[in-house]
Order: sequence, then C-alpha cells, then structure tokens
Amino acid sequence: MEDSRPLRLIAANPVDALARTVEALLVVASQPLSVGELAEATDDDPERVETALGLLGERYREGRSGIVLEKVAGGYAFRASREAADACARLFERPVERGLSGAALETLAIVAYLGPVSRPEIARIRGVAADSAVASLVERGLIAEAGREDGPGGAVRYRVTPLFERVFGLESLAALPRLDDLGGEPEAIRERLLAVAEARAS
Amino acid sequence: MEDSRPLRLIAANPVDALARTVEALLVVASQPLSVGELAEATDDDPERVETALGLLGERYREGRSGIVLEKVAGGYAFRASREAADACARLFERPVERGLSGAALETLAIVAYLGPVSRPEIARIRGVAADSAVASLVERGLIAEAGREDGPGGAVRYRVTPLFERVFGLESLAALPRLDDLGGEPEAIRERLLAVAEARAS
Amino acid sequence: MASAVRDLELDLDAFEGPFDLLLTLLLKEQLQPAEVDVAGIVVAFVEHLAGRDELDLDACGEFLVLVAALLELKARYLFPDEEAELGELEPEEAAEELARRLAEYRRMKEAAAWLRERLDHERGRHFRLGPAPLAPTFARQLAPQEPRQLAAALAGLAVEPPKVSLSHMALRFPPVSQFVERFRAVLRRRRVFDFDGEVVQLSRVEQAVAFLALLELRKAGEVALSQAAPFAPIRVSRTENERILQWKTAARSA
Repeated sequence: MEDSRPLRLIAANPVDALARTVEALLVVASQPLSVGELAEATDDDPERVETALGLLGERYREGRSGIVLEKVAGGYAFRASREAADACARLFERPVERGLSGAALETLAIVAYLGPVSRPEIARIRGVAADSAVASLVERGLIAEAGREDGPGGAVRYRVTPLFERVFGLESLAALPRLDDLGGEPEAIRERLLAVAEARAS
Repeated sequence: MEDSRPLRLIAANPVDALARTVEALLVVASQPLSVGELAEATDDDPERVETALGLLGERYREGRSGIVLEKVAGGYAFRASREAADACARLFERPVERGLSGAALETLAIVAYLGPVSRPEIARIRGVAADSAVASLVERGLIAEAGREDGPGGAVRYRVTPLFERVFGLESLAALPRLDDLGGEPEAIRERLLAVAEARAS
Repeated sequence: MASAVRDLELDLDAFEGPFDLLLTLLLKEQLQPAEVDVAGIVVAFVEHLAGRDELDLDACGEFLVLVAALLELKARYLFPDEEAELGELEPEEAAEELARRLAEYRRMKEAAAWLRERLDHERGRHFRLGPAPLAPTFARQLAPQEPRQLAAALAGLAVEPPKVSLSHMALRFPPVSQFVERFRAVLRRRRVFDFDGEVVQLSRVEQAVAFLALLELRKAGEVALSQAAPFAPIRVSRTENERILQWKTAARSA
C-alpha cells in the first residue's frame, strides 16, 4: 500500500518521525493514551503530538486501513476496522459484553451516571439486590471498587472503568447522553392528553 | 468483509483487502497469530495470507514505520520500532507508586495478619469479590501462593512475600503492629472479622 | 358497563390487548409489574372516555380502583424492602419519595436501554484487551510503606456496620372502610355535603382513599354525586338527589 500523507514537504516533515514514535507507542499500549501521556513519553510538545495524531488519523482510518485510530476513553487507541469485524469475531470474542443481562446493564447505567455508588444504593434504585450483577460487572472489568462509603466499615463503592468507555466507544463519561434527553415518554403522554383536551373543547 | 475467492484475477490487487483484514487481526491480538489462525479467521487460503503478510512486512518495517511486523515463535505480531525504544521505556517504566488502593491494602492486611488465606475467605471478610485485588498483589510480588486449603479441590491460599516485608520495613511478620483491640491472636481476629462481615451482609 | 374498563384495548411497549388480559397475566406472574406502563394505561382510558358522550362513573370508579392496585403492585415489586423505611415518613413524604424513586428507576431503565443500543452498535468495533504480545514489560515499584496502614485497614474491617433501626412502621394506607363509615355518618346528619370541603384537612394519600370510599358508596347506590363542571367541587348527597352532568354539556359551558 502506498504511503501518501497529505502535506509532505520537501525536507522530511519533522512531525513524521514523531508520528512514527506515536504509532509505535499506540501499538504496544494496553489502554488509550492521552495527548499528555504521549507528549511525556515522546518528550515532545503536546501541540506537535496533536499534529502527529492528525497525520495518523488520516492514515489509519476506516476504509483506508485495517488498523483504525480512534479517540476513546480520554485518549487515543488503535482498533480493528469495521470491515474486519467478521474476521475478528471468528478469532476473538468480545467477552466483556457477552451475555450482559438486563440487570447488569441497569446496574452499569446506575454506576455510570451516579457513581461512585455502593451496592445498597444500587439495590435501592433497582429495588432488588444487586450483588450478582455487581460481581459480574467487576469480573468483566467494566466497574471497579472506588473506596468505601463514609470511611472504614462502610459499604464498598463502585465506579466505571476506562474499559467501560472503551467497550461503549465513549470519548469520556461526558459523552453519555443527559438523562433528561433520554426517552420521550413523558412528552408523548403530554401530547396525547393535549389531543384529548383539544378534541373535547372543539 | 470482501468475499475474495481464490481465483480472482485482474481486479485491483486482491490481496490488499486481505492484508487490511490481517493487520486488523494483528492489532487486536494479545498473542502472536500463526498463518493457520489468520487463514481461518479471514476464511482465506494460507498462501494468500502469506502473500498478505509479505505486503505488510514490507510496509511495517524498521525505518519506515513505528509499527513493525515481527515473526516470532508462535506466529506474527506487531511490535514498536527500535527508533521508539526510549519513548516506550518512558511510557512503560512507571514511576515508583506512592501507595496502594483501599481494596489492595485491605486484602494485603488480611493476608499479612491471617495468612495463609484463600480468596473465598478474603472475599467473605471484605464482603466483596477479592479476585482483582489478589491478582494485582500477586503481580506486584507482595503476596504469593502458599498451597491449597485442605480437601480435594481446595482453594489456593496466599501468604505475604519477602518483598512485602521489605516494602513495609518489617524484620518478620512478628513485627506487625499488634491488634489487641481485635483480640490479638489470628484466630480471634479472624472470628471477629467474620462476625462483623456477616452483620454487614445481613 | 364495567366491561368498558376490562375491555379497554391497550397498546403498550410490554403488552398489547385488553386490560382484563393484562391483569390476568400479572396475577399469573407471566408479566412483571415493573414492565407495565401505568401512564400509558391511564392515557388510553382518558382517550376512551373522551370518545363517549356520557361520563360513566361506574367505569371511572372501577378503573381508579384497578389502576391504584396496579400502581401499588408495581411500587411493591420495585421496592420490596422499602415499605418499612418509607413508613417512617409522613404519608405525603412517603408518596413523594416513592414518586422520586419511580422516576429515578425509569431514568435508569432508559439509560440501560441506551447502553444496550450503543453496545449493539459498537459490536463491530474490536480492540485489544490487555497488553500487546511484544510490549516491553517493567516491574511495578512501590515506595516504602508504613505497617500501621495494615493495622488500620484491618481495624476498619472490624468496625460494626451502623445499626439499622427495626422500629419503623409499615407504610399503610388508611382503610377505605374508615371513610365509608365517615361519609355514611355525615349523610345521616346532612342531606348534602361537599366532598372537597370534607377532605381538605387530610393528606393526599388519605384524600385518595376517601375518594375510593366515595366511589364504593356510589357503586352501592348509597350516595349520589354531582359536579357542576369537570374539576368543580363534588357534591355528595343521599341517592334521591342524583344528577349527573354530562361531560359534553360541561365542556360546552366551560
């Protein structure tokens, strides 16, 4: 495959070498790397690192490459292209999400939006004990302990992990939709009632 | 994915799409992949996979790319280029950590005072699964396996290591601070902790 | 006329069919109360009523009783252990707390549905879990630690959990019969009384139960109800004075 970067000047673009170092770091890293981490590891400017990431994003993108650079979980990481999804599925499972139950997803939503939260708090919101759902999410690495409520003797609290953001393809927790924006249920009910009132008034 | 049957001629180099799929597989694999595994995952011929690997070896090689395709004992894998060695060292050589997480400290205290002790027992005392805390302490070399509980299929038990004693500046385990409030002797402490854990769970 | 309620056709997310069948499935535990969209049922009933000329009080009464029971069933299902805790609150506070928790639960269900959709969408995104096969490895190093941290951690695990008070009262609605008796007594003294005036001092929960009592009496033919317009005060009288205004007339005059 031809290596055709968009803006190659005559003298080797000084960011090229940095881009090679950045791609090397990304291919061995076990989690997404932030611009800060990349700048520290490459001993270079954050601005130049961003420029290098721009070059890499151009090169490692869907449709052009099997390796795709993505911005996720507060950093940058490589993943497989969607084109290769079937082949990946034949070779690896995505064990993290396999067989996630409805109870586990509700628990995950509570931890993501309200975390850090304890098991009793989760149980209070869901109305049923959360022990097995919490245990399965911990085992999958989607949530992790985050201290105890009110210090020693309190219940263990949980928060979501960077793996959660990765699995769900979120740039950060801030990318979760606002709860108010979810579900148009109250709006739909209001509209139906208004329609009844109008029909009666006419 | 492209359905590329063995006898496809004329069209743009038909191995290109296969090469993209192979690079996608290599970037998500956590161990080297053999030609056989790659052929199975891509649902393609081993010969064509070898051709694709040849293309990739050309593209991902020292001096040209930060990502380098390497043939190792178990098959093929990506590594970081030698050019990026210093940056990799800075990324992976983590600074000396200042302390342990709450979960790790609780687990370590249980193993130090009550060891040898099994994971199920640690979990009962803490009231939450101990798997990840135990795994991270083993990885750090602070605790190690010490036989199994009695009976067939008994759980693995853990004790603290000499590294633990060095990190905590202890001549021996006998130098651990006494816990007279909790009964002093390991048996009394264990009983007390289990009783409290039961009260917490109820 | 009662069949107007039971035959009510519902088209909800979790259920499609007559109200009667929904209740049967719930009683047979083939449908979880948590899955039932009560607001959807209420709206369907309101739409059904609006399509008729006459206000069918029997149907309204039966519907209210059934929906109240359904709501209670759903609340109990969602918060099985909360009865005692809510019982420590004043009935109005308990009702508000329950409403708050139902709303929070609904939002979390919506969030879970969003996560599920997201997961389905992201299924084609594969990435490596764990270290790369040829990544360099470096041992983690820990600075010197204080042994008393260990003692403190273990002492923390020996702290008794806060005692949960067991002295709370269960959340109870006052019995309907209490209000049935009370209204009978009022009607023995007076031919007519104003429902709103009679219950104005009561809590919201008690007012609701009082209203159910009123419908019971109406169903038994012991009282007559009249109302000048929708939402106007309800006048309660001995049966001989019954006068039911039609919704249509009321709407025109409004």
